[in-house]
Amino acid sequence: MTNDIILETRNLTKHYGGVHALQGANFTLRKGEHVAIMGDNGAGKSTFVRQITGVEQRTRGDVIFDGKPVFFENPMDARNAGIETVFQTLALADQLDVPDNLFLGRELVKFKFGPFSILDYKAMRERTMGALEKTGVKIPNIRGTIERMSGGQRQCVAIARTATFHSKLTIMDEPTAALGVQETAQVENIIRTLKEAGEPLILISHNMRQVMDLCDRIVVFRRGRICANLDIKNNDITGEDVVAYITGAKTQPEYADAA
Amino acid sequence: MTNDIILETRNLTKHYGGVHALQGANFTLRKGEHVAIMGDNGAGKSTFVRQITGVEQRTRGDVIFDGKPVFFENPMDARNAGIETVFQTLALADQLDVPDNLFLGRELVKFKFGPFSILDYKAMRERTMGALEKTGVKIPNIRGTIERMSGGQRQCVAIARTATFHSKLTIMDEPTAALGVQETAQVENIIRTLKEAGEPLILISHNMRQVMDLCDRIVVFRRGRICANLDIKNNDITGEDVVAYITGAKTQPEYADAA
Amino acid sequence: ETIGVSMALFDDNFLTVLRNGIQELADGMEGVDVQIEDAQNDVAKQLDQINNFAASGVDAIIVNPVDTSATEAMTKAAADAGVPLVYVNRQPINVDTLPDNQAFVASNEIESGTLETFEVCKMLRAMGKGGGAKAYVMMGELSNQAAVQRTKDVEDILGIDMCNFITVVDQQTANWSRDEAQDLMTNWLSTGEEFDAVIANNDEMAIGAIQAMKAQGLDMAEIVVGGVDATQDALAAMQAGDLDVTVFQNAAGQGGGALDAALRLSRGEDVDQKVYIPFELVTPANVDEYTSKN
Amino acid sequence: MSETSHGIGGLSFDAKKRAWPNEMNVFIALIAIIVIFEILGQVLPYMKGQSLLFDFNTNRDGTILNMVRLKIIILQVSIIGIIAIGSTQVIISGGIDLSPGSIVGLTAMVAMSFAQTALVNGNPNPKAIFGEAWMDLPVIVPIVVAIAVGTFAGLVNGLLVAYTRIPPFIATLGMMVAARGAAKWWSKGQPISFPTEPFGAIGNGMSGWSPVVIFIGLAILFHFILKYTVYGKHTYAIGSNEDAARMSGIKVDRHKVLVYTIAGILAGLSALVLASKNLTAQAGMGVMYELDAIAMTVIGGVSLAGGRGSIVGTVLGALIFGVIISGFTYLRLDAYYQEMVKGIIIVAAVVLDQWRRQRAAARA
Amino acid sequence: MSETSHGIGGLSFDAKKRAWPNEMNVFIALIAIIVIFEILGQVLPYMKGQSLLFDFNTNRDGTILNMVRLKIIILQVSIIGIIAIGSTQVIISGGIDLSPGSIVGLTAMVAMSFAQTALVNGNPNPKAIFGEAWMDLPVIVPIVVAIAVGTFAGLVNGLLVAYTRIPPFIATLGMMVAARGAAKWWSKGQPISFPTEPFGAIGNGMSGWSPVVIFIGLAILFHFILKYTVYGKHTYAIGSNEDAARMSGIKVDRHKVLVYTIAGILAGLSALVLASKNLTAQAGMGVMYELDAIAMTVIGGVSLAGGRGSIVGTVLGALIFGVIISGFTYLRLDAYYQEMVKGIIIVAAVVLDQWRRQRAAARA
Ligand SMILES: Nc1ncnc2c1ncn2[C@@H]1O[C@H](COP(=O)(O)OP(=O)(O)OP(=O)(O)O)[C@@H](O)[C@H]1O
Ligand SMILES: Nc1ncnc2c1ncn2[C@@H]1O[C@H](COP(=O)(O)OP(=O)(O)OP(=O)(O)O)[C@@H](O)[C@H]1O
Ligand SMILES: [Mg+2]
Ligand SMILES: [Mg+2]
Repeated sequence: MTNDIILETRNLTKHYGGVHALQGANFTLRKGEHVAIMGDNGAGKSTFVRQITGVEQRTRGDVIFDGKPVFFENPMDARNAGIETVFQTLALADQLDVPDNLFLGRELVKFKFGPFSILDYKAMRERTMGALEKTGVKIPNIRGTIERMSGGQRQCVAIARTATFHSKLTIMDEPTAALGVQETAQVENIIRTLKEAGEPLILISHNMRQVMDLCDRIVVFRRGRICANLDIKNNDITGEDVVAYITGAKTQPEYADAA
Repeated sequence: MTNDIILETRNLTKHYGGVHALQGANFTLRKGEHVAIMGDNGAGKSTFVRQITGVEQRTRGDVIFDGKPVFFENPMDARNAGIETVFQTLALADQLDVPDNLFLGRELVKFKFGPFSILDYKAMRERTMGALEKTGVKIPNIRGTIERMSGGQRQCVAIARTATFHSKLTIMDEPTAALGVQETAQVENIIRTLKEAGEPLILISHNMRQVMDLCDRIVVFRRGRICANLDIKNNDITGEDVVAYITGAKTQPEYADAA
Repeated sequence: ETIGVSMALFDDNFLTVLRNGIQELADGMEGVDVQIEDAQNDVAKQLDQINNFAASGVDAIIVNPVDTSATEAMTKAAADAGVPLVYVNRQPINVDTLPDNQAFVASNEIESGTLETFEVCKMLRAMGKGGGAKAYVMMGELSNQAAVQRTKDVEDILGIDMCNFITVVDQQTANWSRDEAQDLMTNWLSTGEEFDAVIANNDEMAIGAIQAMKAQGLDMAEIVVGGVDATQDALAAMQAGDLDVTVFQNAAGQGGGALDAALRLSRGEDVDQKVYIPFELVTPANVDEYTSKN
Repeated sequence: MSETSHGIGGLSFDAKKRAWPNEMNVFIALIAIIVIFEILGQVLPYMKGQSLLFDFNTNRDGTILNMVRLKIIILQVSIIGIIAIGSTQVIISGGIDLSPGSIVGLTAMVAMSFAQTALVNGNPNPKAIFGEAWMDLPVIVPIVVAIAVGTFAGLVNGLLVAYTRIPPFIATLGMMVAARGAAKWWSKGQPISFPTEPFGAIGNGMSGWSPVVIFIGLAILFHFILKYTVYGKHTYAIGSNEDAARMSGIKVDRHKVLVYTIAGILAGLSALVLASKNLTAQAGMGVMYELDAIAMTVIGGVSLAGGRGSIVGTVLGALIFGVIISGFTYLRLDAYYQEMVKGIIIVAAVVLDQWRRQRAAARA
Repeated sequence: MSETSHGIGGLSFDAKKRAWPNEMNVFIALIAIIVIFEILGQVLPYMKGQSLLFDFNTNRDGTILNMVRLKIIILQVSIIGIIAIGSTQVIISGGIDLSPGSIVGLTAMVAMSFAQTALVNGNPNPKAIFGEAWMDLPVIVPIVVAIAVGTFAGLVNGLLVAYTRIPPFIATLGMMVAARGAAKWWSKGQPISFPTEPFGAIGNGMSGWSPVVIFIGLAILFHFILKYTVYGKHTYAIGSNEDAARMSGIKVDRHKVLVYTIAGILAGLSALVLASKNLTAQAGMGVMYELDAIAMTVIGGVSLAGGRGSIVGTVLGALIFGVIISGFTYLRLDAYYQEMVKGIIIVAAVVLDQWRRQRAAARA
């Protein structure tokens, strides 16, 4: 049964100077499970993701990934360990074009020679077309630089990057925030495909409908603490209930100290 | 009746090299009217806003604001003329704190002496608290720099900045994209207050419910052109109809060339 | 006793010999310490160094002035601190009003360019070019006093009757540098203009010009090249028949003289306030006397 | 504290945990360097227990401090320090200025030409640039000239940066080369000397403390301007995010012109003090001063990316330089090693600052 | 074109309207400057109809081109050009390198010490640094030494920038000061001369073309590396958005070390060519080379903000410098005006580029 858990955090805490952004987060994710994180702005959701993926170093607490305690020095370590992330800030290189961004850090090469390996531009371009189609976004010229893309186009490039590579865990921080109606539907399809493939996912979103549709469970953050863990697939939980937890009108008994 | 129109664009067009981002947009906004702009990612909505507010110079076409043709050299000209804008990119100074950002470019001073006027920090701080309360956002330390704020906190600062100052026209480009459930509700309240005060508004949003709730009219962009102008308050138009216009399943006859 | 020394520049061939002269002499004496600093050609830095020496309580200061017009403030600084001061190598502008505990051991900069140019003029005449000859002039760094002075010497000599058969085709700066001189010379060569002499403000530039001319296949016996400093490289070039004129200055002698004066002033003894050390002309005829001097 | 926490249900915020000001790091570095020198003075045998700042055989003056050394420590960085004040605001605005060293050279030459005295020891001035009528002018003339030259050069920098949108590095590099050329051209490379007495007082007055007084006075003035005026706020805003500043309605271009012009004026003032203190002006004056000024600024915690830093930091950075230079002479460090060690200390000071900041950020 | 347009219902995109490459602007600037010089040659009375690039009285060699001038135009920028190749990749990666000029000085001194010949005109070498046993070594020794010194200095720069996170401006400024100090210390300020003949051939071989061949060869190599290898792609990515590059899994720190090390190696190679071409090494060699190299780079269209630029642009920027220097001599421009005009041309070239780009962006 412990074998079943892909990610666990114990007492994960992050302080920025005097700001206690994340306090004592205990969180578990089973293999194949899709969990949503919800909460007010500034509740500590992105901070939680940054601690897991090694963007920052935690103040204290443990992260156990795939059965082993991990200390990722940087996001690359996390990615090598099998965690793919769409960050809220997207992490795109503005002056590069779409295929360059999609394959940043894992370029396809024609000829291997350490850092001086020769790039296979054609193959990367072709695979990019395929990856973008999945998100449904329209980009007039994929050889244009990212700085010329609209907000939604950028977000789709970031999502396509994550969805192109297999991973043990996918984390998406507000992936559809800037997306249009159609593109949102496509990204939700991508998430469903992950579910069918049994790949676990952490989805941060403010969109109640989306979360209710896509996820098995909702974890609610409030004031830097987890205040609820709601099994929406099995129990009878409504949007109003979730909002009550978010606003602080309700707190689950096991998280009483978050009140 | 012409007196009634606060903003009009005629044949407004913007090309970026070979990319035709906006083509022949004819748009009118009456005093007191709240109009939503919807459309796919990359449809040209933000481009439209950038041409009106002088962030960029249009390729061709006219902008008539408050009865006079205008050519804003830069966003400051537009603001001086009475257009307040929340840009999609937010336009915040990362290393400054919240009050500094709120009053950027129109600081309160204790003693006037050209550029060397002396700042009134206390007054700015007090008015900041008031402005933030309206958006419902929680910021642990308003003297912290913007770079330390979460995505939603930043967005609320940008909205507070716009809402604090009276204007002849307010433009908001996806203001609630990164906002939580509560904060979204608050910002929607701000918009309703504007409506009651008779201040006109252009709202870009991908959120169908929000648009249906708040606006009088929806203008749909597709592939850089306007393809529909839907009077939702007076006619019977559903979300499905709007989606059909967005996706291209339908086009209004008067915009046939956008098909 | 501790003597503070402020040198105008460390990475200068001639001043290095002078500096080593001071150092070696001090090393040979019992109980004499010298502390040598590099003013990096900055007059303000040099003044600060004098003040720093004063703060550290040295017994006397030797200054190789970056610029001789800046010596008034230095004289004043040392006098205010009551520390004896000796100028070396370059004659200070306030030479006639130095206080009693200050002195100088120097050469007169006007001589070097004059000796060089006059010798070039004589050689050209001897080659039978008295009817008309053309020369290029290579200047040192334009903000440097020696460069300005030596260039003026060239103009003065070419103005006298005996030498006014020489016309200057062009004069440009190569900033004391062999590399820039090479490039400058090649640029001159690319104009196709005929010429008979190259007069350079120092040996490094003269050697750069020679290298460029040789690369272009010119016969060095036909062209008179002059420099100043008598560096080892220059003497070797002269022995090889490429360089025709240079000017020697007794660096080690100046250094030794300055240290001696400084020590005596610090003990309150009497010294000659003005010691002139003349420049000496070096030509292929007497070059062998100089190969072991610098 | 109600003013620092807002809204219902926000994160808990511990207001007592105030951020440690960045200037504190620089101050600690300064103290550390002084302490190292003092220890070396006691430990190294040939130093015979000398001290950098103290004077135990109080034969020279009444105080226990070595006043001569204290004075030279700050005096020798005052002139570059004045430039560094200008560089601080340029760098905070997100720019860089490579030209002040050359502007100093040019301004010194031009201003000194209007400060010459007619008679030197009873003889006519041997370095005269203009005719008699232009000699022995009131001291205000060279001062005005210096400010005018500095203003002009800074204005050109500012106009280039603001309106052609070329990188400041290039605009000011062009000015660096051109102004140095102009300095050499002005009197064909000849130094200009023998100023009038009132002119000499600018850099030598108050028993030699006047450069220090001018530097500190300007530092206090600009500290106030940067922290408490609209000018200062806009300078930080532009350095923080130029696009945002523009979209917020700041007249970015006009502001930049002002920033570079002020830097030019400060370079002009610095030239005035320099020429007066040395009683001469030379075309080669000020070479590399810009790099020292930038180094002082960065050691003082100003970020080259713009938007961060303060005058207090820069003054502390300048003091670190002063202590190093005097410390080397006091230790009788061989000149060959001085440059190597100076390079290492510049880097070490910034590394220390960086390290302290990272630790501060990481600390709970 | 299907590969450049994607998805249903995208914007209309006119693929024929290709972006005009930035290098084109630089090329136009180069041609414009040449044309101006040619016109001045015809127009100015004292020039007597001379030409910059052509030679109408074909008495010197068979061609109509002035081969000597063509050679010197590129020869005189080859040595700084080699440095500029290194600076190009450093700047594209978002950094800056102020140290190559000093690294050149240090490397030249050290390498030359291992390239000395025992006999000069039959006498023992008067500038000997080491004993006899260290003279007349095979030419590979100084070459390896130069590469080693350059590698070491570059590596230190890279480690400082990557692992202490101090700004590259400061790390390399420290190296600039320290390496210059080391160069002076190496032989106590004495120049080192009289190399062996094979060593002299490095910078003088191929009838003097060898520096040009080395420069162009390295330029082609690095053009290829920057455009077609992972190294190049990561360099652009880091310069474009360092955080993004880090989050995307690029080993940013390791990569930066490599970038600065390569810049150091190129500075070492440049020193080798310089010392060989001049048959001497001096501690003052290479002063200010870094600024000229950066100026060439920026004139060539490389953005100091990082992420943009190319080797082709830098080579064109270097040629602009070469044409200016030769053009001044050809026009016999008074030395006192040369620097002023050079400063103006540097700025004008970049302004032109900027202006063309803005027009290109504004054009429909
Ligand atoms: N500077 C530019 N250069 C080239 N193309 C550009 C530039 N700016 C925008 N575009 C292109 O113009 C199109 C319209 O962009 P715009 O930002 O207006 O979209 P949008 O409707 O606001 O989309 P979103 O909902 O994603 O914000 C996009 O295809 C984008 O790639
Ligand atoms: N570097 C930092 N320094 C100080 N405070 C920080 C820093 N980063 C984040 N914070 C604070 O930590 C809190 C949590 O931020 P976080 O980004 O995790 O919020 P979030 O839950 O992701 O919000 P959103 O929904 O708006 O993205 C916020 O109050 C923010 O101001
Ligand atoms: Mg977040
Ligand atoms: Mg948009």
